[in-house]
Amino acid sequence: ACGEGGAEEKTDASGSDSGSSNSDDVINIVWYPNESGNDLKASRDEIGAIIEEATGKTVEHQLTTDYAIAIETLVNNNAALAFMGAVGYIEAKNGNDSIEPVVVQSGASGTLDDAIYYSWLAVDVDAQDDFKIDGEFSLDTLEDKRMSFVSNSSTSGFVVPSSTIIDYFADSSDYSDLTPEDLMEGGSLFSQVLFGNSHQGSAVNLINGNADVAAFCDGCVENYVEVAEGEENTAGAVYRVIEGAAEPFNTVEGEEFILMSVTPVLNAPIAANLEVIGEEDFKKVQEALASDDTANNEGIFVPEDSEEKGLFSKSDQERFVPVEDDWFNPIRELSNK
Amino acid sequence: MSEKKFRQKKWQTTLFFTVIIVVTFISSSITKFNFIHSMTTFPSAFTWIFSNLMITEESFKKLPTILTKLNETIFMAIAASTTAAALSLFLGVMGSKTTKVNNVFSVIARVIASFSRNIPIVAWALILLISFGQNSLTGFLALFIGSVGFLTRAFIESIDEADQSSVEALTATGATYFQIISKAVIPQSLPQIISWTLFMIETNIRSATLVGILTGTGIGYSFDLYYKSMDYNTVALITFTIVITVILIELMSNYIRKVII
Amino acid sequence: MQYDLATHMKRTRTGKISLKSGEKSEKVIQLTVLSFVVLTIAAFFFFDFTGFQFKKAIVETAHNLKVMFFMPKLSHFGFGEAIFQVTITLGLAVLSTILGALIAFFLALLAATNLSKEWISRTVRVIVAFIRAVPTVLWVLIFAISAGLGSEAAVVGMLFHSIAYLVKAYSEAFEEVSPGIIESLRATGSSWWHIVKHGIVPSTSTYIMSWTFLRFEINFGVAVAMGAAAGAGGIGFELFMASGFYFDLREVGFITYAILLVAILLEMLSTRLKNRYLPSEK
Amino acid sequence: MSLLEIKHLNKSYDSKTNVLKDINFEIESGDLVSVIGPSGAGKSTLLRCINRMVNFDDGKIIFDGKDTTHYKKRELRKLRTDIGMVFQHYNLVPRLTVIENVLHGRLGYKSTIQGLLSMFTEVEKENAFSLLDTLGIVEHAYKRCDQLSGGQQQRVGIARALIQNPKLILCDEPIASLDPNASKVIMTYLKQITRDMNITCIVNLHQVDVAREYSDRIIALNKGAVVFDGSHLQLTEERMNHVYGMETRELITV
Amino acid sequence: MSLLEIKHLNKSYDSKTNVLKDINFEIESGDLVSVIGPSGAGKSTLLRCINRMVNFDDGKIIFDGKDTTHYKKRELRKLRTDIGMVFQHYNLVPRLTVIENVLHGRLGYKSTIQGLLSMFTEVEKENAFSLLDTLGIVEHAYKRCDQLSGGQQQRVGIARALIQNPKLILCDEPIASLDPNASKVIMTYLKQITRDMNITCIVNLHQVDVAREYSDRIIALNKGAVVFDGSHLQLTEERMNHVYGMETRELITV
Ligand SMILES: Nc1ncnc2c1ncn2[C@@H]1O[C@H](COP(=O)(O)OP(=O)(O)OP(=O)(O)O)[C@@H](O)[C@H]1O
Ligand SMILES: Nc1ncnc2c1ncn2[C@@H]1O[C@H](COP(=O)(O)OP(=O)(O)OP(=O)(O)O)[C@@H](O)[C@H]1O
Ligand SMILES: [Mg+2]
Ligand SMILES: [Mg+2]
Repeated sequence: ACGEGGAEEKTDASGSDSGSSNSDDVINIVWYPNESGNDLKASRDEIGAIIEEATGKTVEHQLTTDYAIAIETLVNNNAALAFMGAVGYIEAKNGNDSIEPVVVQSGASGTLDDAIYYSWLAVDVDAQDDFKIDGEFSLDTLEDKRMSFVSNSSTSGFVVPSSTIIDYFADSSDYSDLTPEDLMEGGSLFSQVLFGNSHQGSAVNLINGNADVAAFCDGCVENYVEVAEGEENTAGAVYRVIEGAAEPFNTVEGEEFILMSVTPVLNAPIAANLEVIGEEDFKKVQEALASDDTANNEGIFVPEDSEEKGLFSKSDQERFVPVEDDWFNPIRELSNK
Repeated sequence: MSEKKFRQKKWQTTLFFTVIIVVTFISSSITKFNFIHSMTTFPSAFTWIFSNLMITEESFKKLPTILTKLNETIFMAIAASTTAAALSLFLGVMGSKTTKVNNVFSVIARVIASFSRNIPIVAWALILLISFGQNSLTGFLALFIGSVGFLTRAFIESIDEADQSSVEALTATGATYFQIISKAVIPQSLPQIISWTLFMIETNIRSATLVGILTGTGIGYSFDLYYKSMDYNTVALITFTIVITVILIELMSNYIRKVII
Repeated sequence: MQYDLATHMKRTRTGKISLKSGEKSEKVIQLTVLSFVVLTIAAFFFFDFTGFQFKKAIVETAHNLKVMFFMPKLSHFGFGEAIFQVTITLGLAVLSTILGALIAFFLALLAATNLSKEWISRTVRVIVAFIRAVPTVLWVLIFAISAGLGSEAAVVGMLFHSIAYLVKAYSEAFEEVSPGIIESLRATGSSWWHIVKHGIVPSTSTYIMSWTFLRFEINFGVAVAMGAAAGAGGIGFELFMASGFYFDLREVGFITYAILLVAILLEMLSTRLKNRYLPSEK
Repeated sequence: MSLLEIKHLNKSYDSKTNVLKDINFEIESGDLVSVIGPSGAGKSTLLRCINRMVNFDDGKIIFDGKDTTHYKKRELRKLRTDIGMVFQHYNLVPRLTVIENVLHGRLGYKSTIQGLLSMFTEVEKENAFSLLDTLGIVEHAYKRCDQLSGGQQQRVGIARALIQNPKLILCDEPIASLDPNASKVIMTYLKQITRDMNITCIVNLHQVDVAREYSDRIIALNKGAVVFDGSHLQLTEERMNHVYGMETRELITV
Repeated sequence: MSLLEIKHLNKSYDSKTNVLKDINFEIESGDLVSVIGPSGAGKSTLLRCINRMVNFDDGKIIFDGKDTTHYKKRELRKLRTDIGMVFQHYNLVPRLTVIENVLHGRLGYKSTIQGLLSMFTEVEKENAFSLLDTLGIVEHAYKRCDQLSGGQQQRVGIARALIQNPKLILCDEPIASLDPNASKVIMTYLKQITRDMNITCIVNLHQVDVAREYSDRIIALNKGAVVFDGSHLQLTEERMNHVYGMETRELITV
């Protein structure tokens, strides 16, 4: 008799009654910490509503405080859907073969061709000269610096930048056998390594001066910063925190940072565990998410000039596009190295 | 006690258990806790443990780094406990109703203790992380503050329990306040004080994992790191080292406790 | 006369008259205190101070504390929601304490040397010591991963330590029951369960209650952290978000006050209950 | 027929020393027998062998015509309900009321479930009250035991033993913690029981004077062996010295 | 000249009842004076007024020719070093050794720092040992106090008072927790001190017989007032009844 009344209550922050995750009329969606904030609640609920409508089942949101838990929840059949990074998806797929991608967010063109975002390595504008050799940004300068990543399961916040760095140093004699583990802890290449636990957190580490270099992605901070100088998503571009930026940037309005390295990354998928959701519902969800209605839902794809905050922003033709597992092979190769 | 009171006691017992049961039901409905489901989680949890949490040879290679971190944690726990004990001893003497100098100090000491004890260590860790950044000192401070709260309460009780008669006797010889504290009160409470400090070290090593996760220091940081990279074999190794350490320290402090009391 | 006396005096190496008994317990105390001091000093040398700037840290801490404690404010959720989240945390603590107490009671009967067989008692103790040594976080994470996010993972994970802690406390209380009471009941022909019900429980109910209350207070603190980690929510999740994601010190301040308030109320309640219903026997 | 017969009883706790050595005696129904002897002589051990609270190594104990030597669990519980025991430190459950403590004496007659649910019959309760009345402490029936004086607590202990309807009561130094007045009340009461209810009493005592005054028979132990067995008239000064040894007597007067 | 002079002493803990009412007496150097009286008569309070462990409301206490009534802090400490005190429950620090406890008597002569660092001179230590020797417990000097018998502990208490070099020793029921033998030793020793060292002793006692035997003078209190003051010869049966009241005496014999 304990634990009744879970189904009709949908309080975001309280997670959900996973007791019913195995029962047939509930679909659990796991969200990464990045998307677990109260400010994105409306957006999450919109997606939930679409899925509820498509499948006729109740959707429950599960909010997490770390990446690993989110991934494992999907792997261990304790959730049907998860919005996760590309690397997270690949790890999940390794752990459980019945996990498949449902959709990814397209690029501005509305197709998969530009379904990418960018992983940045950013440094303080005033300290940029410390990272330049002969006037050019060089990764050689990273030695003994204080580094901030997002989390070691983050695609653009760890896996991509760390493999970029390892590739770069592979030719150097001192650091030729650098491993991703070495980059997780201070002492080998970096003097200290911090984890911000979110892209915002990593960025704040840099702006606060707790780190010299920080890795984070463009999309995750686009609500808070604007280009001050140079061309978007290119090395040397300077970004400034906008006036009236929401937390956590509210204390650092007007501060600037400069990009020293920019790497494109595949967009994050919504993934499903087929064992849990079933073939039939999988199709329904995929269809519903990829529909024009969803693409035009301003709660999910928030117009760029809107005040509202949402999971995705819309500048042109952005929408959800169905994908196959193969599409992630480039990232898979990166993390296999 | 009349028969009426006797019945009243029985009635109170019944009421007590009813309250417990009602509270349990309310709690499970608020937290959406399903008792049956929680029982069924055990098999899957233990299957998971046995299929994932295995120490492999490869994870063994990481032992040196792990031990360094463990070392940091142990020192952090000890330093936090002893420095906290020193401060708490002072606060305890101030706060105890038998040795207090005056009510103002006594209230201040108790308020400090209450504040540091009742704000959970998690909260302290997160608060300190914001200001101090990610280093040993943050972890140390988080443990320190929690320890001060707990130890002050424990010390106040130990000092209250100390036999007051010798305090009276020393006053009668013309001894000063500090002489009385150091000659009559401390010697009596010292075994208790040491015993609580040892207990605090044990507790702090346990909480160091959590505090480490939150503040990115010591063994908790390694734990978090490997856990997040889903390298469960190394997680198992780390856990194993923690378990060994905690048990060793527990054995050691049990021994000391037995000898000194 | 004086010569006689000297035979009773101990002298230190410097020839002064010693005052200490030189008992083992005293030596152990001295040694323990000494090692505390040495290890603490050593600890500060071992610490990794990377990224720590003393002045900046102090100034910032002072500022942050000021913002937190003097300007608390909720910005991401309302007051009602805050209360609801606190009750969730309380609920988790209640469940893990009550279930833990129930299970621990029976295990403690097995662990108490005066009620149980030597080998059973030892086995239970070893298992309990092991469980206590594994960090709570790991238990919670294991259950969250394998059994899914939610209150079950949080409660079951917290249950392990609650049980281990209470088994230790209860069994020690049971062992303190005077052997005479057990013997006298045995002499009337009582069975083992009779002895437990009529001898052990009435003699130890005070201790059982106060240890359980104490654990409840502890569990509230643990539930703040574990509720969030296990995806069961609670005020800890809001705290995590406020400090880790929004860096909203004012909200952190508010949440801290909320937690502090509840914790102090709990402490007052437990002291009250103890004084009212369980007058100490001293 | 004798109620209790002890034959060649031997007992050692560790294999080194024999605490009881070849004890032999019989006790008739309705006697009050005192057991005296120096500290460590084995008096308590002897009593505990009789109701089998400790096991003995060798010999036989025949109680009420039945050899109890090989009794196990259930039979042992039955045996113990027939033998009441009264302790030096009363051994009451301090937080419970007098009447609850007295009723503990009935637990031996209950199944586990009945005992757990405290299912005592009205008759049992009435008996308990009338026993308390006879012992003069009925007005304290609902008091907690830790609120009573030593003498009162000992009477509760006796009531607990009596409500078992025992054939034999074993008392291990029942008056050692009591003041002279209370001691007198207790001993008089024990004497009365043996006389009026035909219950046999074996009482361990340190006070030889008391033993002389109240008992029908005195058994003296020294180092585990019976060194005297007879009426108080036969216990001469010389035999006393034999029981306690010269040194011991001196020690006592210091 | 008298060592101690008490004039019109009045004391109340709460404003309602006077615990001491207009007490007047003088005590000569080297006397052993017993204070008797029923429980609650104010004996302990009287003693504690003399060394100012409690403050009194009204009256004067003149010690060694100086009026101590308005003494504060430093003077008070000085006063207390001149007055030793011996307690019913010995009031030793249980975990410390005998010798440490004895040396506590010297703390009144030390600055805070000296005391904290346990800076006792060799002479002080030797004195402590020879005191213990006189009291017959020097072989226990390095034992922890909680390992001693009551009589031995009380002697430690006396040693602590004596090492203060006091002019006056106050004893609050020094033998109440002791067996007759130990009591005898303690009382004899107190008598000896007054005689040999010319130290004055004021002893609170419940045992009238002991008071009669040892003291030079007996003062009896009842309800805070002096009801008898004279030698033991003057303390007739009738006056005793006046001191304790009929009812009280009866109560004692129960
Ligand atoms: N449980 C035990 N384990 C080992 N030895 C025991 C135990 N109980 C008693 N003994 C030993 O057995 C001997 C007899 O003890 P017992 O208690 O029967 O003596 P007693 O005559 O009752 O003495 P007392 O007058 O002091 O009560 C003693 O040497 C004692 O040390
Ligand atoms: N600290 C105190 N506060 C209030 N009242 C007190 C205090 N100490 C003693 N009294 C009261 O003062 C009265 C005298 O107490 P005091 O201890 O001096 O009596 P006494 O003659 O020493 O008795 P006893 O023989 O029992 O030791 C008693 O009524 C007692 O209740
Ligand atoms: Mg005995
Ligand atoms: Mg008194």
